[in-house]
Amino acid sequence: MSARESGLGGNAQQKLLAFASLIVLVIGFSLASPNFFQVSNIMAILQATSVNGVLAVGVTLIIITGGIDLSIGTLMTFCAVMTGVVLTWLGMPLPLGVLTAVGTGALCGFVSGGLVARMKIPPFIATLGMMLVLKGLSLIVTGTKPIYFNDTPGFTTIAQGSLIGQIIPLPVPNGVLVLFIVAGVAAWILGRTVLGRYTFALGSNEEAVRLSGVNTEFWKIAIYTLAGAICGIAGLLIASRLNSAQPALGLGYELEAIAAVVIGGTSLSGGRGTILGTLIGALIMSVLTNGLRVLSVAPEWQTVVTGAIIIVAVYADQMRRRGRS
Amino acid sequence: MSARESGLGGNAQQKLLAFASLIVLVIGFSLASPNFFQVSNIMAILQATSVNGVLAVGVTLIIITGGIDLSIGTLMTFCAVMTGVVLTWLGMPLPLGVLTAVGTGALCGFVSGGLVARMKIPPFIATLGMMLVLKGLSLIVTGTKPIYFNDTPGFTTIAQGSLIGQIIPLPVPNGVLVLFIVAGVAAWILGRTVLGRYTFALGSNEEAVRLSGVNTEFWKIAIYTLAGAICGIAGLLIASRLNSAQPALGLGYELEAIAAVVIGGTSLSGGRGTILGTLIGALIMSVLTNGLRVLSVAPEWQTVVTGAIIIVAVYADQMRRRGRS
Amino acid sequence: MSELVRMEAIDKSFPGVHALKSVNFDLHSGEVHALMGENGAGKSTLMKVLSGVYEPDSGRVFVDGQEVKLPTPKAAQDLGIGIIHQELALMRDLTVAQNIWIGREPRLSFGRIDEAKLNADAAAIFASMHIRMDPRTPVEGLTIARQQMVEIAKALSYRSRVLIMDEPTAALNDAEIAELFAIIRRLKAEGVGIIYISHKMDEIKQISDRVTVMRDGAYVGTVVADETPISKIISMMVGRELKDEAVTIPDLSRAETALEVIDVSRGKELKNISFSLKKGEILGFAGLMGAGRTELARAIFGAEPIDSGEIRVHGRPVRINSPAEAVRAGIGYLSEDRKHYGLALGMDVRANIAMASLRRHSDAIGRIDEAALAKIAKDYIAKLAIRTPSDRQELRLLSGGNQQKVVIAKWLLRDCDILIFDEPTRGIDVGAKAEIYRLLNELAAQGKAIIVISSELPEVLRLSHRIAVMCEGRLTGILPGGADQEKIMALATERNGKTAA
Amino acid sequence: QDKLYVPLISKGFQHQFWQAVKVGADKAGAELGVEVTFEGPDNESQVDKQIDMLAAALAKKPAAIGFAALDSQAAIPLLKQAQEANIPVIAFDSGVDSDIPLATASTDNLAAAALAADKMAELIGGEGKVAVVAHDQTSRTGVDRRDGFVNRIKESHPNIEVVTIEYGGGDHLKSTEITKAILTANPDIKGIFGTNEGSAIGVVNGVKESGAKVVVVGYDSGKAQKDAIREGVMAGAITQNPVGIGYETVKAAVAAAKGETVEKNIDTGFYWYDKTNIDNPEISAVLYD
Ligand SMILES: Nc1ncnc2c1ncn2[C@@H]1O[C@H](COP(=O)(O)OP(=O)(O)OP(=O)(O)O)[C@@H](O)[C@H]1O
Ligand SMILES: Nc1ncnc2c1ncn2[C@@H]1O[C@H](COP(=O)(O)OP(=O)(O)OP(=O)(O)O)[C@@H](O)[C@H]1O
Ligand SMILES: [Mg+2]
Ligand SMILES: [Mg+2]
Repeated sequence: MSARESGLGGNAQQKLLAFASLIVLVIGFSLASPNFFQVSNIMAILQATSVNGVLAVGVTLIIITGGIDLSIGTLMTFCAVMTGVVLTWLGMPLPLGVLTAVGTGALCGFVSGGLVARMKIPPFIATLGMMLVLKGLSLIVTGTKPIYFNDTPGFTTIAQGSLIGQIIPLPVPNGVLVLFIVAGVAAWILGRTVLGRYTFALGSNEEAVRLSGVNTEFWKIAIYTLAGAICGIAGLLIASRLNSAQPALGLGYELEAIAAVVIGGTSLSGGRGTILGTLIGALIMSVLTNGLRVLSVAPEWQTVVTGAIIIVAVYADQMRRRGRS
Repeated sequence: MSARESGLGGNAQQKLLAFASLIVLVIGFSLASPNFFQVSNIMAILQATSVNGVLAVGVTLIIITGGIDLSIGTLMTFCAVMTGVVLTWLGMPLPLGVLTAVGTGALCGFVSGGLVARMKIPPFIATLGMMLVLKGLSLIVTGTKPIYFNDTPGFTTIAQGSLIGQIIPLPVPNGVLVLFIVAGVAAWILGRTVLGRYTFALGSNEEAVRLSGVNTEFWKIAIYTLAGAICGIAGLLIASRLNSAQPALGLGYELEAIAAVVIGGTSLSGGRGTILGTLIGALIMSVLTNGLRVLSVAPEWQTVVTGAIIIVAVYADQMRRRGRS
Repeated sequence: MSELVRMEAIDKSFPGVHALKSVNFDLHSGEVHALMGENGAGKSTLMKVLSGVYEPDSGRVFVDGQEVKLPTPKAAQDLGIGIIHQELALMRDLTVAQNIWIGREPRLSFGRIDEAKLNADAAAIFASMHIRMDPRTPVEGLTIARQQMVEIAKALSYRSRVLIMDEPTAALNDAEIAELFAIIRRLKAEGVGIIYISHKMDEIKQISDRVTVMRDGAYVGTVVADETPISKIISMMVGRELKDEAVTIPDLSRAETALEVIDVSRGKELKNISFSLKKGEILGFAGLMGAGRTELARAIFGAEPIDSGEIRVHGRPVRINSPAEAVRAGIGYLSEDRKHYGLALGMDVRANIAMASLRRHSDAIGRIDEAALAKIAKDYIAKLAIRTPSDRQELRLLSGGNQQKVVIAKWLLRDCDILIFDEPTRGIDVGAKAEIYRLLNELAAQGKAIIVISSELPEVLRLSHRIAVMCEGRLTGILPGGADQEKIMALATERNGKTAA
Repeated sequence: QDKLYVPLISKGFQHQFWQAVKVGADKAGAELGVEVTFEGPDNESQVDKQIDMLAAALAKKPAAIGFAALDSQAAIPLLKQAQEANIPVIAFDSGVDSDIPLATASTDNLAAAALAADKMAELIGGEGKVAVVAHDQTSRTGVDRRDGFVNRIKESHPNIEVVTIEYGGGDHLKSTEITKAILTANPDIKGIFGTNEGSAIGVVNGVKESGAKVVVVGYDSGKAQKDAIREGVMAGAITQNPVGIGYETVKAAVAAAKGETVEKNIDTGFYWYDKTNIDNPEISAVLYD
């Protein structure tokens, strides 16, 4: 899974293989409960994947460089909060709100990137610090009260409406559309552009890239900024779904997103990874969560089974890959 | 900071440098509030460090091998729960309870180690799975209710009593004593024994170790088992502090422990790290938390300031190190 | 001389590569058996089979006449087979002594390690090798050459009956090679069988008893070293005759100055270094290990800051604080340590070749022109005879020499005015070496200014228009091309004005 | 200079409920001229974090302490320490199983949730399936509200079945997903009870997103919940009197610090509110945004 297979593309057989765990899960749940494989529930699963999926796509970029970003969850929240400030408190029009979310994300990503690339602070620490700072800032800005978007008509359609549903009779929520667009763009960047190439190269051997005369600091900051902007989109999605910016939310989302990335086969040591894998990882997680709930498994058993299946799925995936080569 | 300096020892100058951030914090808080630098508060800080410190020491071992352990928090809880089962439900004597805690920890560590070393599951996934499984198991075993240790007299003294206080007039809680003993033993293992040597070697270049004819699987499993046993001790400490096994506790503790490790200068990419650094990292975290509380900083500002100071402390530490070499 | 090892009809395939095609090989005790072949011929793979790293697809291995299975490195070690791998396999965070004794630490009670004995034993090995090395130094800070020394010491420590040396001298210079040969002769006398892989043809004559040649994964033949001329061995390797061109030193008196280094100093490593380089000139840098040539190159390239001094490019002073600025100023640097500083091993050949030139092959929004890069990559693969199934093969799967060729291709593509090559032919076979020499001459003829740092004196002599010699961080002299070896060695050992033995 | 200092160690501070308690506490602080601080851990499972907060509060030598224990037992050593230092302790929210606290200002969560059960039964016509989206599986409030509801259904409404209980940690988004899964698994469900603000809003979102018709009963208030009730998406909710809890806690703490006797049990009460009474003065007084 080197750079060239990083796109949503790749050869057909491999795509099929990567999907296997997911398919097994879906079939399993479908057999176990008649309620599982129904349009409305599949849409619910997709919708549930959207926020985590977008975050996971963003952090995939950073993980491929060999870094990590713990601040994505609270950054998402902070972006939602700033959008609330602009739309509800200042009464600006919707496009400005969207811009604010993405801009805030990019700015914070830029700061994280600067801490990591210029000040050489280990990514774990830099983004842990950012995570705490942003968490506090969200509470401070809002005065620990949610900001509602009741005055911005149409805000909830960003995630909850269905453009696709107006064209074909499949009510795919816009949040899912956004996820796929973000994933598509990210895959394109990774697979086709200079930025993407350096993302892999930095994770593969940063020093060799630097000694190739590449301004590694610049590119690393660019990647963190891009990832931040993607978190901004996640912030927009969650705000739209909840029709509010909830300042206390966000902690713990980073772990879930990173888990999706790693389940998707991206290596935490950097240099390799795919957006498609991340999408599948995020889907595996939400299928699992939803499926176990639909089966009314007791909550404490849900965690046990989720943990076990994550291990088994990754193990199976690995056996398949080893079998192939 | 290679293997040979891994003990609590090392040269004096270096130790001084590593302490600097901590000392600056302590002096700062002491000047800011007369209530901070008082025996009772210092003891409270040390006590607050004990559980996180022990966990951090355990996960330091794993991080030095180049791995990660996300399950330490819920494993700690699971060990506390099993101790509760043995002591309270089965009414066994105290030493058996201690054995149960350490044994359960070691067993779960062994399983994690097996998943990582034998089945080649990435440590992040293996221990994420374990984290969820153990979280669920704690709830299942206890029926989601805490188990109290009221029938085991002396149980609370494990963490809360003060052996030292009986000798000299400084009421150092036993929990702190345990932390220092665990840290001492871990430092000794890292610095002086074969197991310690392989811990560094695995993190430095696992393939090279394997090519040298070392049974890397065996040693890796041994390290995870040891780390698990240490989590068992943390479980004992937290149970004793709370006089109960709280089944829902533990999530999020892994991040705090890992943060202490990384603040202490251990590299997440493995091969280098010190127990002394981890202790300092854990102390920095609890001094910060306590100090900001004693200063009555608003909770939302506490998070912001904590985040910022963590970044600054690590940056300063790094500048010092670079300045030295 | 009894037969120690016999390998029969060894076959091994990797995806897309048939690396070993029914290869035979045998080794007697007390002999040095050289294994020769072009880059990618399968030498390392064969030795990895013998040392338990790879299991062959088919074929049999005999040790002392008994058929054996070698599923793990440990199994091979237990049979007395030791190996120095071509790609250095050291634990960077451990010390030299800790590396040498990994897996065999002298123990005290409670699993404690007898660190004193460990260090003393390591020191003893270095003493026997006549090398000054503190066993307590972390490996991380060592140059490639010194790491190679550690690998050799480690291999010796096993006291193996069969010792495989996969290009042990690739990073060493003459003095150190002489030291190694003395050790090899001693081992030979003790009855140890040694398999020796190298691309340095002169060494084969000096040290080996028999020579086995491989080509394209197949066994070509085994000859007795004393009775076979080098040219014969080379033609066995490459399947044709190679002719060596002599150096022609061009007249550069009218050429512009491309690079001036004025009074550059850095810590203890570089002391007041000044020299200049003209367009079209190849300046060779000679010196012993640790002379500071690599340091100097890194300083010029901005990889390491300088304390004082000035660097001028085309007469203009430039401030170079990072490699990016150096490349912008038209300076390229090929590192001596390809694995750590030259390549992204997890990426493919094409991406690595393009690494320094991406901006030139992308459009305004940063889209990479893959089609163009594919063509370029294929050109270089053909030009430098890089043995790879395709330009999309991951670099870590290439043989060592072929990896080196990819780094060279990267800098050739970047097309800098001033190129610094640090040990450019490390691990490269004779045929390709000749090709690279030809390329360097061609580049110089085009007006590029070139610095070649090499520990192989013949290479320096073969290439350089002028030869700079360094010792202990000082530039001790600049000699005209074709100067004689004695003079170079004298300057290379001129410690603080005094010439040492 | 020597203002009395009263720290309140609560079970959380980010939720609207706790913010309302804080408002009441601050109000009392202002009226009585004492300095009040308010803090709590991030979530209700962090028993030991709360203990550390209590320890830090004691270090500040307060005049009195307000304390909402996550686990009463676990806090006893420190409460004893407070007692020895003559620092009066006032329990709030759900009380402390100990005789150390001089007074307790709390809501009877069991009774309040039972009221929610009765209302739910009434709204769905006394029969059918219901579900609970709770905020916590182990904390006192989580357990009491769940049990109060479930037990009352079992005892008094035999034709109603609680088909599932899920836990969303009070996270709006998680509770939303949970609700949607519940609706998928039980298309014939008639009502869902959300046990705190985050859970209740999650239920409302989930119901809205799936377009189902179910009776939603909530707990606590906050703007979103009030809106949902006005819109009719939520049938009604239980509210406690958090502002009152905060106010009474500080008031009692100050009294105790001055050596006055305080009433042992201060029940701040709970109320059912729905579309019909949401704007009544006595209800709107205990609601918060
Ligand atoms: N793990 C692997 N997967 C795929 N191909 C491999 C692998 N290892 C080696 N090869 C290929 O096998 C062939 C033989 O490689 P080998 O390393 O044995 O060459 P070599 O003779 O040692 O060359 P050099 O002189 O450059 O070191 C090469 O074409 C190489 O690309
Ligand atoms: N024999 C040695 N003893 C101590 N340090 C050494 C030795 N050899 C190399 N070094 C280290 O390497 C530095 C200079 O090495 P450098 O790599 O620049 O030399 P070089 O001339 O390129 O030689 P090499 O052939 O090893 O690449 C020294 O300053 C020192 O730090
Ligand atoms: Mg080779
Ligand atoms: Mg060099």
